[in-house]
Amino acid sequence: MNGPFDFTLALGDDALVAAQRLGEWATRAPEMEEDIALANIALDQLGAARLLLSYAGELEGAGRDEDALAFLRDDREFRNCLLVELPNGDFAVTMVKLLLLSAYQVPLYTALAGCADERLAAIGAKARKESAYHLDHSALWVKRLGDGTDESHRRAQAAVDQLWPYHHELFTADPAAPVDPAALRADFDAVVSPVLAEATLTRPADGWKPGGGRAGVHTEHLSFLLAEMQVLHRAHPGAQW
Amino acid sequence: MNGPFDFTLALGDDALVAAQRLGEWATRAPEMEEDIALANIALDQLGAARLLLSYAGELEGAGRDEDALAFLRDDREFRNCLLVELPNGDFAVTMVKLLLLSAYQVPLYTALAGCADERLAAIGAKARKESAYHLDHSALWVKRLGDGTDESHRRAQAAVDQLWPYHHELFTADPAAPVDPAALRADFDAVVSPVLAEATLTRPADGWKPGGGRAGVHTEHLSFLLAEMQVLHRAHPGAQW
Amino acid sequence: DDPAAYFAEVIDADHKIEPRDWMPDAYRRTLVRQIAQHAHSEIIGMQPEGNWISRAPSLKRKAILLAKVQDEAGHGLYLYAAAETLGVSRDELVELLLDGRQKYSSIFNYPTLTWADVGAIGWLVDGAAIVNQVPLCRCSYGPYARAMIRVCKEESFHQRQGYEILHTLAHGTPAQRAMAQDALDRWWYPSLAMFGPPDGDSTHSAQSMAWKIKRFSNDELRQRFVDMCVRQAEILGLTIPDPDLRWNETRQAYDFTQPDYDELMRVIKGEGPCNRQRMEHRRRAHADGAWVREAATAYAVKQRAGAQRERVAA
Amino acid sequence: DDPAAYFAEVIDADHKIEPRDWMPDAYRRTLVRQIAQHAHSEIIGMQPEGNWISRAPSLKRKAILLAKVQDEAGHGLYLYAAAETLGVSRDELVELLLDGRQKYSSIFNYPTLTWADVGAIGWLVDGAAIVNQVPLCRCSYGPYARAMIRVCKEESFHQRQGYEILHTLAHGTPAQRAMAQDALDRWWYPSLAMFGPPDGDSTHSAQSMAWKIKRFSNDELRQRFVDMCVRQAEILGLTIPDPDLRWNETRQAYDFTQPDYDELMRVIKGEGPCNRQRMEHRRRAHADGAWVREAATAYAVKQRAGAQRERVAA
Repeated sequence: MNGPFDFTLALGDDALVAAQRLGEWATRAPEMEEDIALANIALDQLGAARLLLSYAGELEGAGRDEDALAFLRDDREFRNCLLVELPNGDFAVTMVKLLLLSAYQVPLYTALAGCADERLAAIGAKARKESAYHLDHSALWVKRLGDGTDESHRRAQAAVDQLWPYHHELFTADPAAPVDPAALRADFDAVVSPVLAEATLTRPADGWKPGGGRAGVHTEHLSFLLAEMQVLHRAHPGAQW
Repeated sequence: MNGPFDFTLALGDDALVAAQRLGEWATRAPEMEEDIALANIALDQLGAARLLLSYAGELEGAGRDEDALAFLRDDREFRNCLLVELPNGDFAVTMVKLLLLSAYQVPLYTALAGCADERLAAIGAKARKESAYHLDHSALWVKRLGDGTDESHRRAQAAVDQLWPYHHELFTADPAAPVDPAALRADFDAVVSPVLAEATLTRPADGWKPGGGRAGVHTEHLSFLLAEMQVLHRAHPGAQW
Repeated sequence: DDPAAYFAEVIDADHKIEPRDWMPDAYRRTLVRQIAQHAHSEIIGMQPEGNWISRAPSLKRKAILLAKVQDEAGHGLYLYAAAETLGVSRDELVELLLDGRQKYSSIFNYPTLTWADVGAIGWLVDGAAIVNQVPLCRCSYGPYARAMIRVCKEESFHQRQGYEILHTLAHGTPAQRAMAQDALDRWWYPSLAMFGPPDGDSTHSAQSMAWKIKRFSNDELRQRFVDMCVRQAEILGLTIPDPDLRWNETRQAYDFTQPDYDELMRVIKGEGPCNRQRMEHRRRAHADGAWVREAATAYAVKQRAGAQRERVAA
Repeated sequence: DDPAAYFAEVIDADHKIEPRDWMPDAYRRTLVRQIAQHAHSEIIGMQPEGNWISRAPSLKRKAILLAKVQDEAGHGLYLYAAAETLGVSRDELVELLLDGRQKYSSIFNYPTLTWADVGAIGWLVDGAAIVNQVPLCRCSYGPYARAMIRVCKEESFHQRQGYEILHTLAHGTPAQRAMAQDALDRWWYPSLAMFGPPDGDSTHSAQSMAWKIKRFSNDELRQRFVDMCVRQAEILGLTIPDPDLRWNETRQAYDFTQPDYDELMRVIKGEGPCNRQRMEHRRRAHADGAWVREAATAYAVKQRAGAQRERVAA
């Protein structure tokens, strides 16, 4: 990443794609209360995405608003991390994904709240409280699933094994950015390790470290997500909604 | 349906949407030979779709070619029957769907081969041979699944129960059309009933008769199928491929 | 001290029956059926609109739609809670829905084919629901009346949002305008049918009116809805698909074409375009979530046992 | 009558070893490994291109792509049949693939991100495969050589189709042109890596050359491929992403930057972008199809039993 535009765009894309995936759960959650909770979290991510993308558009100065950035870029132009674009899988995959994401977003937004850029600081101050709730919610579920039944333990461990490699990308050093992601690693570990331990889940060894999302080299999943998300907006160029 | 344009378009849409669904099986079939067979059938349906849509475009006389008709209409403008747009489900659903479709397409294309419109007659003559193969292939699989294991019988019967209501739409009377679908009903029954009997499957009672596809009132599934199918073509207006 | 007399008195005085009060079995059964059906409708009703969350055409509309579908889940929860005050559990009611022994509103058995359908559902379907539900805020059963007050407030918010979607489309590009008109064409009669069969054919109405569960007849409510919509459609610049719709000076109301009640009966019976899809979706979500609910229960048991051990050790 | 002498003589005379001929165990093992890996590559290789069947931008391109992916399944089948002549069954080989004990070509562990990738795979990946495989048409083992003749014929057809996709894009709109260049940028070095490690690090090569399974070294084939591509890239008007690419008058060949062999080793080890995805996809398809294969077997047994009863009764 290079400047504040790229940084802000990447964070906005993380939040937008996360919101899109969480929105897929609507009407499908394991209990009604969880339908409400997942919608809440999706709304928080979407809210953060709107603020970040709007600000990214201003930083760019090319006249692109939040919708132009959300609906009129293809996957090679999206800068989100790979973690958020992976398919939802079962509820364990979704909750482990949210745990990893929010354990990154909490220290990120907290650091942002104290940064020199006032707009980013305001966004960070708002979003960190929401992320703290996402972290609590996902941590509780990961414990329930990990230390629940044999079936739920098996699924939760499979989810951790599947997703663990994708967290590395989140902490790729970027010293020039308003917040250097590499500096957030310790906070992440301090949160995630005890949750996994309490959940009786094994933290996988660090091996494969997939990345590329910040450079627009994504998994094959993202272009399908965008095809669906953008279909209506793109079908009516220039229309107001 | 009104004239030869609507008739030809509807048949072309049936074949196109069927090809799109069959193409989703590529790399996912239960055995390698079946990967090849399903691709063959998808290619046949796609070939028929191209001939029919090209001819529909000529009948319309508005300068729309096969790609304009395939990629630049939305679901409310598609005229395919609901049967072909339903999700693939498991292999039993796919094979029962293909049985119902081809037991309709064989007599349809056969009748078309003898119709007064030379272009439609030529398309019918080519397509009926291909459909006869689709019918053989799906009938054999329906027998294997119906009279195979308990599990396969259960799945095959569930597929028949799910799909049976959708065959009624295929035979909606249209006396003004080059071939009146209502006239094909007896041939369909003469083929399907013995296959189901040999497969030890129960033909469901006729009750619910969903329809609307010929009038562009589809299921909620079609617009998702089209979003994916059309995404690239629509993203580059006017481009050549 | 005659509880039946007390019940009659409360009804008569337009006061509220509360959960601990005596009530006739038939009153209780009627309420359970009606509240449960209403709760089920909120839950199933999430599907047609949920179908467009992933494709909403702007981020603002996506947020509004997500929040709306979330509100419906919330309404489902209050209503199940209101039904629970009558001595049934939510789990039992959910089973009755999944088994097909209890119904939900037939309107949700129609598909949402375009984005304009999201607007039409907000305007017409929520609009019809409000016309139905505003009198329920004065229903004789306290917990239901109170739930309805909260639901109606949010519903009228949703209705405005739906109307606003249609207004934007109706004043947008020709394609958007056509989309809006098409949605009105498809949703108009099913919305009229939401008020139920004509009064002559309505089976439960008289008793419900006597018990002050219901306050107006199906036909009265339908008329109120039509009169409201005609003015709103004019502002939208959309045409209600009824060539016989016209102002009747004598009645001071609009004459209109009745919906196809045979179609309504078929849809109630299970033969609407989406009945099977809606039920399968709900059943699959419920079945797919079973292992999660079991895990949550097992974890809670372990946690309680742990807390118990700690208390004993202390 | 010394079978080893006869084997050596056949190899020496550039004749073919046939399935019933004696052959050294190591020769057999080498062939089984190589043919199986090749067959697995065809089957796994269906995935990256299959990813674009549903989204092909014209019906003609959709048909061509479907047919290509189908051909790859066909190649897989001939190659498994060729391996079976060496005394292993297809089912065993498929198990070895699914268990991760046998490999497939690492190139298929890269994602297809745009439509241009379908073109790049045809041009570069099939192109590299052909450069590798044309000499295999003269391989000392008859069934493999014959399978290769058929495969190569179809591959060169696929290569032309891929080239044609890129040609159309490179001469299309600016966005299409950028898409084509981006695909070349991403696929160039992984394609060079398809020829394997440099000759000095190649473990099996010398013996395979002696047995006339292999006819040219990895580096010779890589050079041939680069020389071919440079001319073709010029016609396409695309830039090979190698600033050090230049004609070497002395060698009468292009100098070029070697691919990152550490990356190749990581991808072989399982750490490419799509290794897990490709294997999971294959395992899931295999597992999801189990009930179908069981049904086909059960049906065949019943049919045979029925035929038997008829014969006995006759």
